[in-house]
Amino acid sequence: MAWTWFHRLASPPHVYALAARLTPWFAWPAALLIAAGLWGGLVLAPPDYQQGDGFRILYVHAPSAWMSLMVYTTMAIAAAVGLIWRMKVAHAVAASCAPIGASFTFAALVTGALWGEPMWGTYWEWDPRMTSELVLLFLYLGYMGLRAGIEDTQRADRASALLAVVGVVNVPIIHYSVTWWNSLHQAPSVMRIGKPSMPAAMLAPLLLMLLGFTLLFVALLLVRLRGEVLARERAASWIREVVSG
Amino acid sequence: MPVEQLEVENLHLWRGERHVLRGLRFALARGACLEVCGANGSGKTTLLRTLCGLIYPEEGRVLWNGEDVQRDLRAFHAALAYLGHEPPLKADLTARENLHYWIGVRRRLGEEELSRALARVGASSWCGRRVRTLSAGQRRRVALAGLALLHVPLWLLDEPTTNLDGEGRELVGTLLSEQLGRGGMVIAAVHQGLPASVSPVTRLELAA
Amino acid sequence: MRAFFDMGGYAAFVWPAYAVTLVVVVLNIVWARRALARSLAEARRRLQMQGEAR
Amino acid sequence: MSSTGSPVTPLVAMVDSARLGGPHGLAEAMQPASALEAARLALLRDLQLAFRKRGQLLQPLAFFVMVALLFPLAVSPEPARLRELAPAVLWIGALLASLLALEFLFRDDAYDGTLEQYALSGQSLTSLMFAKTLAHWLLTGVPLALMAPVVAMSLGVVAAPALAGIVLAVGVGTVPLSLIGSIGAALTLGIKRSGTLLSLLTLPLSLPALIFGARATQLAIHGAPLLAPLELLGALAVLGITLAPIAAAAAVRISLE
Repeated sequence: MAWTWFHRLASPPHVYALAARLTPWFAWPAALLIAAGLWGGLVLAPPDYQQGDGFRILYVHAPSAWMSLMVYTTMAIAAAVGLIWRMKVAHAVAASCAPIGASFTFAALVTGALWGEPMWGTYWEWDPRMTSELVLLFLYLGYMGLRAGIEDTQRADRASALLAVVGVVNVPIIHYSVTWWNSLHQAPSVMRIGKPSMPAAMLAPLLLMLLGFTLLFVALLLVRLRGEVLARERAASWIREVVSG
Repeated sequence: MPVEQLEVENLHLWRGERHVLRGLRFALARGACLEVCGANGSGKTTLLRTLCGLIYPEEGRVLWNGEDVQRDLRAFHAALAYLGHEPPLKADLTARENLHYWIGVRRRLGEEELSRALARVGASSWCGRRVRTLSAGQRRRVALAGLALLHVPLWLLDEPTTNLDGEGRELVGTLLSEQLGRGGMVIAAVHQGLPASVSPVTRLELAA
Repeated sequence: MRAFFDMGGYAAFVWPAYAVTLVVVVLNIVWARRALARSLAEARRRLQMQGEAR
Repeated sequence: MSSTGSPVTPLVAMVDSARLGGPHGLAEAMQPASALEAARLALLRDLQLAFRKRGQLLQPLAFFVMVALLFPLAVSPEPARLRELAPAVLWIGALLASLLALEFLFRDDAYDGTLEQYALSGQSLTSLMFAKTLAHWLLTGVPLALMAPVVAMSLGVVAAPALAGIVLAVGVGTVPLSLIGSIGAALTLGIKRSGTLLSLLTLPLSLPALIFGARATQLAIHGAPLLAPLELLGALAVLGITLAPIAAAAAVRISLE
């Protein structure tokens, strides 16, 4: 059967062992890439002709914002898989994602505000991006709140998974409506991230940081995933080996 | 026509850290009654809820006429009636209104038939009162009237005789015997045992 | 060196932004490891309880 | 439910045997209720219950009026400024009032076992959830829409077309609010003190309805054509009607596990 490899792959002991083995393969490259990106972004990249050295916030803001969206998408996909195929491991992935995503959404908001003050002259601007990001933070908080509210893990998994899926359907609608609303009240955004004319010396560190953060996410996910998988297994004998080892 | 039957294969279920159902298996044919016994917390209610598909078992299957009930839950639900600890009645509606809505959602129901069912459980004189003002035993009787009105082959009952007086317990016995006599099936979780008039009864003892 | 830390006059914004991100990254690493350690301890406790029950 | 499925056929046979040999001769052949019939009864049940407990029905309305009353006191009684604030007052009031009523949407049903019976009725739980949500809208959305012009008048909006526009905007806008709320209410079933969590779940998702609704209200007050935001609200309502009951039904099933 074509499904056997899939089931083997998704079996908790296999996932646990695989996650443990793979973690360093993501963690160390992530550390290297982020270090290189920092060096490139803070030292090598020339100052922006308009924003001077202030634009360097880009190198932490953009990866954080990217994380906030990517993690949410991952969470929603894992949640949908868990809901449809009743796969515990998928629920474990979704549950692992939430705190990571929420913290980076927070970072994106703070770094965005710190960038906004010198560029727009205000920490907070009701810009569609910032507003959507704030709503995203509330979606994460709602997800974690719902999980915390339900004692039974299985029910918490399924209820929060449903919420994640509902959220992912709503995110584009929310973003569209905020953009629509924003267009009524002010001129289009002053600033665009990722101008097409960005010189290579500026772009390269950004790409390094984006890739580094993505790998960091995978590494964090793998560590958390092991814990979540353990919490969902009850009488399995492989736990004895893991725990005593 | 296939013989109507309920079959349970290797059912495993955990609630929190407790392994409640451990590889349970049994089969129930038409006209058979299963009495599920066990101490409080031994998983009687959990078993009933798993059988009717509210709880998804971690392992094992429930088969109805040879088919996994999870494949077409709605068709399976149309063939069963489940009564929980508490009669599913609205305190602010009258007994009659309650049955009108509860049973009406599932099947067409004539006023006359409704009156007859209420009369059978001795509710004619008080079926116009709000359930809030009824005693626990009276509420139980209303629920029994609803059960009889559903006309479904499989009954899953959680403690059907609690709060009932001697006469009420006899009524349960009669209703159950009728259901079995018609080729229906009954699974009842009981603490004190079913009325003696119901037979044949198979006992299933759940260990705590 | 001083110019580097001064960030062309944007030091008050650039460095806090980097600091916040760094804190978030470090906290994530600490939290993830702590969550795993907690789950392991919990699994150990559960196994012990099962052992006693038998 | 189809009448040709295998579990149904023996069921008819059973009634036959009852007619022949049963001691009480249950003569009526059993006819399952259609999905529409079931949904109609679920709707009527909620409406009848609501009218039995009128106090609960009036609470959200009283809350709505209270919120509106607070604004002039907190800001200023100047009509021009109040008119400027009116869309915000109306929408935040309506949003919170609708949220307040949500807590009752499934709570009693979960408590007395009605929800369980719905889930086991053999009927589509989705259509039953839709009926319940419709009841919620009829019991909160419609009264709020009818109350909105009164509140608007207290905020200095007097032109008749503006008031009509407000009724329309609130009436249409509360549809998506009820639908989103039904998902949130179903998800938080079985959680103690779920009020705060319920608002944390539903408010972010209600944002689009709030934006379009407030805009439509604003345009109505200024006497401008409000079709564009109304259409967007309508689109939200349609999208919600198709998707939200499915999600609410799934959430109810999860809460019963």
